Amino acid sequence: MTIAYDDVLRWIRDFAAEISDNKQYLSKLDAAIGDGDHGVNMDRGMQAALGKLDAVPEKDVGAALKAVGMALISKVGGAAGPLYGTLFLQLGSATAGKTELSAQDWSSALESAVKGVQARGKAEPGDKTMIDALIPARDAFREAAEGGVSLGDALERSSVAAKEGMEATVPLVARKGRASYLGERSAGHQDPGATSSHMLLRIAAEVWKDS
Amino acid sequence: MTIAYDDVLRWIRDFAAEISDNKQYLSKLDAAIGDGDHGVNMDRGMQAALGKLDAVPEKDVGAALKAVGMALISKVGGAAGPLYGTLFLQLGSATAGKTELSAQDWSSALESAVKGVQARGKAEPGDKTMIDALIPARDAFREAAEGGVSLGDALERSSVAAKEGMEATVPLVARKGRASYLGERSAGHQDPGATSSHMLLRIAAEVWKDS
Amino acid sequence: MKKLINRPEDVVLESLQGAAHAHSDLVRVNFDPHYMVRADAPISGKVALVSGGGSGHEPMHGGFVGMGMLDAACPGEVFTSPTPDQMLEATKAVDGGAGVVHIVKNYTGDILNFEMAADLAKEESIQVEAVVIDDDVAVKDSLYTAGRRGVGTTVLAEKICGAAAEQGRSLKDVADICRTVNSSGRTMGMALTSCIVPSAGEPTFQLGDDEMEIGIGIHGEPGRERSALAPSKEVVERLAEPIVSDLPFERGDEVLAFVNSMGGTPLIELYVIYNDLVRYLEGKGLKIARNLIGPYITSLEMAGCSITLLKLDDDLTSLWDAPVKTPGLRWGV
Amino acid sequence: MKKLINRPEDVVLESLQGAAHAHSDLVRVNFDPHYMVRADAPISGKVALVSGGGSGHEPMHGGFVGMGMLDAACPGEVFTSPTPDQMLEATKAVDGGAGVVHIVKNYTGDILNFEMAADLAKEESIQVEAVVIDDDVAVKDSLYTAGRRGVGTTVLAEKICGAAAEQGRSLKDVADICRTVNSSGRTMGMALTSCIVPSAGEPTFQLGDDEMEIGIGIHGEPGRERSALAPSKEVVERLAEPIVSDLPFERGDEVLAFVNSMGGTPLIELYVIYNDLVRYLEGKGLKIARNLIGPYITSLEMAGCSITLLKLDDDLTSLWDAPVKTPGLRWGV
Ligand SMILES: Nc1ncnc2c1ncn2[C@@H]1O[C@H](COP(=O)(O)OP(=O)(O)O)[C@@H](O)[C@H]1O
Ligand SMILES: Nc1ncnc2c1ncn2[C@@H]1O[C@H](COP(=O)(O)OP(=O)(O)O)[C@@H](O)[C@H]1O
Ligand SMILES: [Mg+2]
Ligand SMILES: [Mg+2]
Ligand SMILES: [Mg+2]
Ligand SMILES: [Mg+2]
Repeated sequence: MTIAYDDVLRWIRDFAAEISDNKQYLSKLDAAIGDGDHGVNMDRGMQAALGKLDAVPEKDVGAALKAVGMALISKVGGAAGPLYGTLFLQLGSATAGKTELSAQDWSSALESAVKGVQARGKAEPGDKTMIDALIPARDAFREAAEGGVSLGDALERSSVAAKEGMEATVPLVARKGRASYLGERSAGHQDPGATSSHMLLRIAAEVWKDS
Repeated sequence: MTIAYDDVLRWIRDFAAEISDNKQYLSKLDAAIGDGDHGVNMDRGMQAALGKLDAVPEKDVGAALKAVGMALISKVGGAAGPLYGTLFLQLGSATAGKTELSAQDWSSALESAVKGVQARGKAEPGDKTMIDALIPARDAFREAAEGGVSLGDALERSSVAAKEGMEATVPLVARKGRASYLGERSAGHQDPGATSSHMLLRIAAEVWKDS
Repeated sequence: MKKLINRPEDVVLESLQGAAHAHSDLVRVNFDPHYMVRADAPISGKVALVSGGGSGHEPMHGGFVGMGMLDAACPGEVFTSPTPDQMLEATKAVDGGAGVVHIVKNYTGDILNFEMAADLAKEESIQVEAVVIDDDVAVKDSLYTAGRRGVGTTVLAEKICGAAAEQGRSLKDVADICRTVNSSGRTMGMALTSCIVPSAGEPTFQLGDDEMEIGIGIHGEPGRERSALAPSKEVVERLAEPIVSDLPFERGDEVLAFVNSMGGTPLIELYVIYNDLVRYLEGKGLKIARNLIGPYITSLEMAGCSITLLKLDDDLTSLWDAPVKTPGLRWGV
Repeated sequence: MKKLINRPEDVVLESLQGAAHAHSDLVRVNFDPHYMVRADAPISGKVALVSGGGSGHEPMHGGFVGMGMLDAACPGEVFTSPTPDQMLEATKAVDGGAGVVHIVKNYTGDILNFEMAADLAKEESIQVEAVVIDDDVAVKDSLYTAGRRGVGTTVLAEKICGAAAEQGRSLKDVADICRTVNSSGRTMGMALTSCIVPSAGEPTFQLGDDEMEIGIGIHGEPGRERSALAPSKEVVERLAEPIVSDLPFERGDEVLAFVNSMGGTPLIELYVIYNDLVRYLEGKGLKIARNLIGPYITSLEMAGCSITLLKLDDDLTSLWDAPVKTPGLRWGV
């Protein structure tokens, strides 16, 4: 009922692969309401992150997650770099020194990660950003875990909530990030950052489903 | 059996109208092997020429033709400006002071016009230029007139010869003007300057056919 | 995609290498992290100016590094803000002890990354003042958005503040002048075509043969309004009117008029636009005292233009006229 | 056709009006006939330089009128050589008694019109020396053509001869330097897209999405060879190889490298090309001692580039470095 260090690495690697496979798709979403680079940005960053993982001190989940955060900050740029960088740095701080994560560990790590992203980006729910996928995912996981469902099921509920949050960005008018410049014309398109955030949580549920 | 002053003006006006009607066509021919401006250039010049005609001293054919030449020189630019300008200036010199033209007058006027164009442009027959329409037209007119056919028929033969000369430019590889830069790729296209020269002679034959 | 490049992923690096070869008399280029500093940096006792942003806007910012303008520029990937480590290293490389002004265009990415960099620089005891440029009148309702974008006024701010720093003015003074320029300058842009981000390989947005996009930014992002093609005269009105009515310009005011190509629009057209702008501003009683016409803040190969008006006073005018020697802007020396 | 213009027939006039408004400190513009002279013309005792050609190549030639470069420029209609009356009036307006050099690009139209103008000027007792620029290595078999076209080297000749005239050199000397530049400079160009002549309203030639045209001139005329798109590195080889093998460059020679945009190709790509050119010339043992990178001799909005190499000697280098103050080129003053 715990997420092992190797599971965390598998999650990072699979997320990197998912981003790589969906690079064009994410950039296309971004082209519709932004500047068309979200997939390319995230892919550049996650590839750099993979390169850092080998140098991580053995079996420290926090160190691995921080390494990903640093790589994203120094390789992504744009809005997503500092935001995803912060997300991973906060996940790392919350799990520093741990060799495995309990449901409670993951819940509070998610908590501080989302808090960090909001502190940096100042986005509120409904602004049509990655926050719209992250907050429902965080809340769903916490409720499920507190309600005593299995870790695997809690992760699945968190993933579903992220998906709903992502889909709910479609009709929204953006109020943060580049998409906000489009005003009403931003409605009718799914937010790219919410889409990549959903991938992050979906891959977690997939990779960790038997934990 | 002579070309009256008013006929000359009608010729100039009808040529201007013909150029205007075929502006796009001539430019299109030029686009294929040059820079796509021959029709526009000639039209700008002939419109300016029309504006000068009113100021011509009464019934002086030479003065009218010179006025056209000056207008072309100062309004056309490019290769066609000096060449057509010279052509009309020479027609004008050859007919200075005349109130009407005999077949002989027209023959020697054409003679010096073609000589002037060649002196300026240094083109030989077969170089794929207006010369390829002008020389056959000049020769055909002279032969016909010397052979005693009517002025109208001689003009018609001159027009037909210009047409054949123009059509014969199609397979030629250009050796003068912009088209020459294309090398072999200039073959297969009709020369725009030869085309406008044929118009000049065809309109003469049409306008003066009952002279 | 028709571009004179090698691999899309190498465009920024190779372009920077080319600039390093071309302008070694004026600038020094550091690779990994990428930044460009003026050849004589750091200059002891002089306030340093650092800017940066996504690539694809050349000559901005790298082309504005040199005497009388920027001390350093940080190029990001195409249309992607650079990262804090670039900005930190550049800031350290040019700090002459008098502090560093970060000139930041108002985009979420640029703001966030420059914020992180400023925090890191302060930890290393470098004084940093960040000034945000947000001059794009195309963005309405700035309360409900990330705010107005930083566009054309950035070029003018970099020139004017560079001159102020060169004169030995203090960190606070240079930053204040930058704020003054920002509050006195307004821009509006339009596009005839979309650009193509190299890594994307296709146009960011689609425009019909008879359409134009009004109120675009500089990242190939669509504008607020799509409309039928119109003559220059009308385009000028639709760009200049929101500028003039946004800034409290008064009859008799002197302005700097900046007519900018988005990259694919040639100079012959910029002068047609400038000609229409002269007439338009005459009608408003405004006098163009200075001008800048050309491709200075571009969106790759996008066809289109932007108009920036900056209200001048004597200080701004003399700072504008002061010598500048950079790859992209050069006079008086 | 997507252009920021009013009526196609007014582009040249309105663009010239715009330039007249923008640069009244540097140039004076005469309308009908159209020509542009430097604000302080005529300069007594100085050899004057006059050039001109079709419009659509901006900043050339009007943007090069000013101290240290041209005394006058005559703009024709788009891609159409100007007329003798323009050239005659311009020549008279700038003659300071020391004679006038006509810098003529080798096109039938330019040659014929400048010939007529020189004849007319001589009738008015002005000494005129015409120098023809024909530097385009794309034109082979020059015996069977109108000869090589005048392209990129024209810009360099105008700068260098302008400096020589400014130093007070004689008519013969300035004309000789112009001939030296012409015989030491070679250019080759390519296009990714056709341009659109405003009055024609459609592309002069059609190019597929995966095609480029090698060996183009500057009038939207097609080149000698059409081929598949290629990376910058290969394009550079295909442009530079015929140049290097045409001029007797020797290992160790110093050159000026001029990478020019045809109008629609942005600076970021020009630097990629320049970077590849540096490597290519290194392989040939040639040293780039000076460079010029940007849109200086364009074909309206055509995407593409040209490369010009000019073999330098000490005199040419110092004339290149000499001060110049024109709307389009400015340094050292
Ligand atoms: N202030 C913000 N807070 C949270 N997320 C944001 C904010 N601004 C933008 N985003 C997210 O970033 C995504 C865009 O990322 P990306 O395209 O990589 O950066 P950029 O907009 O700089 O090109 C958006 O889809 C949105 O989800
Ligand atoms: N040397 C020459 N002698 C005679 N005619 C020529 C010569 N060079 C070009 N021409 C004619 O000029 C025509 C092109 O004229 P135009 O397009 O108006 O000028 P430009 O080539 O300067 O654009 C060609 O089709 C050809 O008939
Ligand atoms: Mg983006
Ligand atoms: Mg032509
Ligand atoms: Mg971006
Ligand atoms: Mg022409």
